[in-house]
Amino acid sequence: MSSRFLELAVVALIALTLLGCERESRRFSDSPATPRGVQTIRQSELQPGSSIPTSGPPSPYDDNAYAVSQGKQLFEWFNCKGCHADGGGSIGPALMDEKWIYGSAPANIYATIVEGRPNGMPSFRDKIPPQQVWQLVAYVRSLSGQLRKDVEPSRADHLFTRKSESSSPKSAPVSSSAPRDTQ
Amino acid sequence: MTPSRASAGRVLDLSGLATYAYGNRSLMWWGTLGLILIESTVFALGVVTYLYLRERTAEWPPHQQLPSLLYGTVNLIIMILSGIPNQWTKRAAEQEDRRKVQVGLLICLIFAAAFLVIRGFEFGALHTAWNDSAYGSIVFALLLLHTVHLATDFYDSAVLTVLMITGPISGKRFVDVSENAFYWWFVVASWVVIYATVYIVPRLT
Amino acid sequence: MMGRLSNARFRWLAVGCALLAPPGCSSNHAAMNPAGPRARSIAELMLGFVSVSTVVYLIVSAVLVWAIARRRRAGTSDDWLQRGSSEQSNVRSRQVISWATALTVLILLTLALCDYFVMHGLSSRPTDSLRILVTGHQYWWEVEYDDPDPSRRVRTANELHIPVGKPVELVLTSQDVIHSMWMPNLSGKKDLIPGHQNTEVLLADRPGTFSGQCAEFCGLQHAKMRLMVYAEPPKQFAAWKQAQLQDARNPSNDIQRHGLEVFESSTCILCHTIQGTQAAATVAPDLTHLASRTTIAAGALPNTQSNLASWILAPHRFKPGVQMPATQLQPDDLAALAAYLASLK
Amino acid sequence: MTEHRNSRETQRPQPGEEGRQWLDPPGFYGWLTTVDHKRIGRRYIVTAFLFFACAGLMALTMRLQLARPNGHLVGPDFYNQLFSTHGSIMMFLFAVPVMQAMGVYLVPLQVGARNIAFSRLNAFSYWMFAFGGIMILTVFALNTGPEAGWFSYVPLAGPQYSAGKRQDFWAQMITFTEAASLIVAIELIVTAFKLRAPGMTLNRVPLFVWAQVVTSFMVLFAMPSVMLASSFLMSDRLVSTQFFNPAEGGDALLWQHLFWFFGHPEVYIIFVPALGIISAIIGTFARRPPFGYLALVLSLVVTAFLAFGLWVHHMFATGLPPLGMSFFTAASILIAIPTGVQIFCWIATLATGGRLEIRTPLLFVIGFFFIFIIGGLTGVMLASASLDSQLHDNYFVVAHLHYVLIGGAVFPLFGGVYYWFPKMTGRMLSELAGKWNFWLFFIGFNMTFFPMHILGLDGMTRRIYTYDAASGWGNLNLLATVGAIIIGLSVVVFFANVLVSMRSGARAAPDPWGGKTLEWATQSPPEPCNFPRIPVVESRYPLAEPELAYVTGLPTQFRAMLVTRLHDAAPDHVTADPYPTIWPLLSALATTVFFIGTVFTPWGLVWGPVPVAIALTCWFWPKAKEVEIQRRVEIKPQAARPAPVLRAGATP
Repeated sequence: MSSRFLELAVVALIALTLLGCERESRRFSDSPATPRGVQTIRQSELQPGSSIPTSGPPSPYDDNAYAVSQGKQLFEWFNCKGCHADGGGSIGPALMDEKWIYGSAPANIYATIVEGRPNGMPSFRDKIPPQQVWQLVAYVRSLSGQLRKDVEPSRADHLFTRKSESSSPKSAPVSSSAPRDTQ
Repeated sequence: MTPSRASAGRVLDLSGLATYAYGNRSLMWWGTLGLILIESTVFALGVVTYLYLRERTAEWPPHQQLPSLLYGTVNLIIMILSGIPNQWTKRAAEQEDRRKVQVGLLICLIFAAAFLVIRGFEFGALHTAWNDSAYGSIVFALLLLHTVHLATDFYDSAVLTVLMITGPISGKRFVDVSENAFYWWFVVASWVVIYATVYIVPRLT
Repeated sequence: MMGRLSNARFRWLAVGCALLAPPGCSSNHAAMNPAGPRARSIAELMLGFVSVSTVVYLIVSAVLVWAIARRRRAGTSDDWLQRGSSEQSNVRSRQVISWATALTVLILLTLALCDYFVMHGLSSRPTDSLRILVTGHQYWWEVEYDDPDPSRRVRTANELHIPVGKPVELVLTSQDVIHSMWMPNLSGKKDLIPGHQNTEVLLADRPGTFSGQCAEFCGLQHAKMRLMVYAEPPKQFAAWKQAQLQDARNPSNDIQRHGLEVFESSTCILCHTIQGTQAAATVAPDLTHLASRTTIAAGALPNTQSNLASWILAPHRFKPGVQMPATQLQPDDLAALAAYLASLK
Repeated sequence: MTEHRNSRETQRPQPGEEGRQWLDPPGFYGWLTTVDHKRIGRRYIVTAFLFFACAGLMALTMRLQLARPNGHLVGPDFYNQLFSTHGSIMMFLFAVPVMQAMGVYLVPLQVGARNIAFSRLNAFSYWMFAFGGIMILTVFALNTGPEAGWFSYVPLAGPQYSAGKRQDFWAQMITFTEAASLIVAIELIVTAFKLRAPGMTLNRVPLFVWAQVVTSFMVLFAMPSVMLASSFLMSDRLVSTQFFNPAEGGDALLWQHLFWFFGHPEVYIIFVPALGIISAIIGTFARRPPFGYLALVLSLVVTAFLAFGLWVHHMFATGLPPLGMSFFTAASILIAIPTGVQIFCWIATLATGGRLEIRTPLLFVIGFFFIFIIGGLTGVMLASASLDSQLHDNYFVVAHLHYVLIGGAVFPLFGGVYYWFPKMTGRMLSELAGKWNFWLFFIGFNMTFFPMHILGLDGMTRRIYTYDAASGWGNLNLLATVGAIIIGLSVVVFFANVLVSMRSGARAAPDPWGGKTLEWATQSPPEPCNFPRIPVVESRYPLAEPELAYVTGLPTQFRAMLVTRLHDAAPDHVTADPYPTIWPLLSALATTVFFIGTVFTPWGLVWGPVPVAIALTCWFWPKAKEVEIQRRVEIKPQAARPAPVLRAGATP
């Protein structure tokens, strides 16, 4: 029995180390591909007949703390705060709640940033290189706690407007049509 | 064997020496003193950090209510009163009266438990959160530091009480009770200092 | 101590410098090659300390060597306690040591006093000085020449032009982590700390190019966060400042026009500013007069058109960890962009 | 009392009646449960030297990267981890622990005690130190090593600019090492105050013990500052407290004040024990008592006090008011005086001593003189605020800190290892290898670090992973790299000398160098109980007396240790030293899980202490058999007869 337990322990240890390594890696010359099948992304879950789930590529930076923190920096530099505030939303919709209007999959978020959306979301195609867009995608997902707690960034050296991403609870994504709740 | 020149030599016969001693004759007293020096340095630096942060901002506490005096003062009274059973237990331990020591330790535990319960309310009445601002952080840090000391000493005394009631004890166990009382005086003194820092200093504009 | 440096003392300084650092002294940004009164007073004090220390070191080593040599030839090595207790040697030792200690205290006090005077001199605030706001960022310096009239404020990056002979007051703060500005030829280093505002005075008494760099570890590219200071005669400085105030030159040929289009339609627009164009983001250095600067990327590369192109294509090849992203421009767009940027005198 | 079988790993001589109580259980279980200060002290030293070797390899990699301009051996990210981990391991996991470990091994022997006070805590301290080191090396191997330098200035090390868990592990490593160091400090103070042999009054305490006691008091008052600072950093990073957030009332300089209030005493905590080693070695090799015993002790105490008054000289460039800077300049310059007095006393001792045999321990002490005095003088330059503005945070400082730390602490430490190796292992280290080790180290050291003075004046700043050719720094950096390789060779020679001599070195007599302090009265290596019959001390150098008087009549039913009074070292009472127990190791494991748990989740702070409390309770709970014996031989304080005094007229 103990050898069985030993094997389990070793496997768990290796898994932990791999997770640790990925979280800490700093890839400077990385250029992840733009999702080829952007056109195959669906914005709405509603489909006639049997619904085919959207299957864009996974976000390459979900487990990389450095990339998510870069995403947080870019969220501020590219003035996303202007409309989305610190994630709570003002002119633009809130990003830290569980409601997703155009799909919560990484590829959906990528498409939203690159294509822009009605009601004021500008299109950043060719204005932000793919690597930075994926960093922003990872950060936006961390706003609603979709990433692992040890990857999500903690507080910024700014005014403390809400709990840090790493201490905000993980919310199950819900697709909602209304841009902003009226309740 | 030891070097040859020790064969004849004069001897100092120490048979019949005591096998334990109270107060600063015992090693445990000095160990506790060392711990107290460390902890008081930690508290002193915490208070200095509080004053450093206070001196840097114009409004202190920054855009928040002052911490309410009620629970803090009640705890101060409990803490000072707890000195009585504490001293009583210390004397009982030095007289090695196991009965009185058991009773004394139980009373001290009750005081400590009461203090911890009210400490729970105290945290609520601080009108600030640990992540609100540097003020909130240092106030929570000071209170948490003291609570940790109190909780560890509460657990320590509880184990000692159980031992005095059930366990195999010899004479030198009474020394531990006496040192535990000595450390409790430090917990009382540190609370007086932290109480003044957290509750009185922000009121001295 | 302060005063203008007479010729004689300068030679003494050069000799001291030659004694101390033969190979290092040649490069132009050594701390022992001052170009301003502040760095000079520190350099002189340094030479004073070094010479005193060298003398002290030689004396103490000589006494030690004498003590060891003397004792190696002495008698047998066993009779232990008696030698130590002989009163006569103890009294002499006690005298020698008390004299040596007194001398040490005297030397240390004089050195401390010298330092106090130099410190006093350095901390005097000049009255009418040119104010420049310098803000530290991760891995570059944002420079803004202060002026009561906002429209006359010059914004540039990584390079400072200062008039010779006129004190310049730098107001230092940081947007992210702690940096430290250090131009060895002109003055000691001063930290740029977020939430704090420090001031440092620069005064060059001879024209020249003086390089400096960040001296407080600030992250991945701390090594390539350099700063160039150009001390110029006041007339030349005024001309430069006037030129910097103008908007960017309009593109003069098709290639440059295409370069401007590429600039305004690709990733540059989100971070950089070129006054007179649509680009007005202040996250990254101001490129309005990029070509007037001799280096790009905070001193990492000389400012040539080819370097510009290779830098824009893949900044991480030169400064891995820099905040500027790699771009995916086609070769002809890239060439046009580089040509346009190289025209922004 | 269960009869422990006679284990014969290292203690060859058959213990007498008193010795039998002090034997450890045999084999590996005995190794895990021992509370013998000698076994724990030895493994403390060996572990510290292993960490020294790891950090040395990191330094070598940095030197290879900097050997030529635009080197491509390592990138900026790995270089940052290299210099941060090199600094952190050398300061927190080698320098302080190895000096305290020398104290753990030698202080009980030098004061005539049978074991260190609180011996189980001593075992716990070693395990905490070892687990802290293993943790930081493991995370370094997992690309999660610290990346903001050994003093991790905020906001770079703060939550926004250091992503991931790198700085959390650094801060937690501090908690491990500070806990271990504080425990050893308390033990050394209590051992030196209360467990001295009868007759060893305060002016007969050996200088090495004085150095360790002064260091321990510095540890008591310095370490809390860095524990507070690292806890604030971790809470800022994990639960969003605002200590260092300028936007919410925090301050980046608060970290620097808290860290350097510990930082500067820390370098004296490393240096003062080395002063004790030098006094011990010079006292023996000069064939006479060190000149000016009182001057040396007072200098130690003055150094300790001054050390707490000059931390701001690390912050001269942060724009503090000039008056404050001048005060700290004066204080920083003053501290050179007590060290100067000590150097004068040592030179006087050498000059007026007996015939000098230049053997390896003395060779390393002579090396100390030549290197440390340069470091001291450059220290005076760095102490003055105006010069520091040119010399701070560049390679001049790197040269200074290595001159005072390697010159001031590592050289005497190597001398101390050669001096006490026969006592610790019963074997002599080879003199030939010792000479090679010294000369390679001396030459390599100066080749590496003297050019750095010039590089610093030349404008080469600290912690840069590369530089371009135009800077003109290439040649001196190449010279420094060659020097570093020579240092590496010297350390290899040292480790080879130790490994070979452990087994086949010449057998050592109890007193191979003719030392006069009590540790030379025991065998090499000493019996488990050090002194079967505790000696009575009648002078400052007991082994210089014609013959030693001894104590008899101590009980043998338990591990008896004599407790003496602080002021006059008169016998006071007998105390029982604990028996070997596994609980310190288990408590250390529980505490390790608790500490690493808090790195990943704040809930670790709530649930982590539960297993620790359980382990500590089992550790504390007395065994019925032992209590039964204690009750049988118990003599209550009131019932004890007053301690007799050996006939008067003993020489001081």
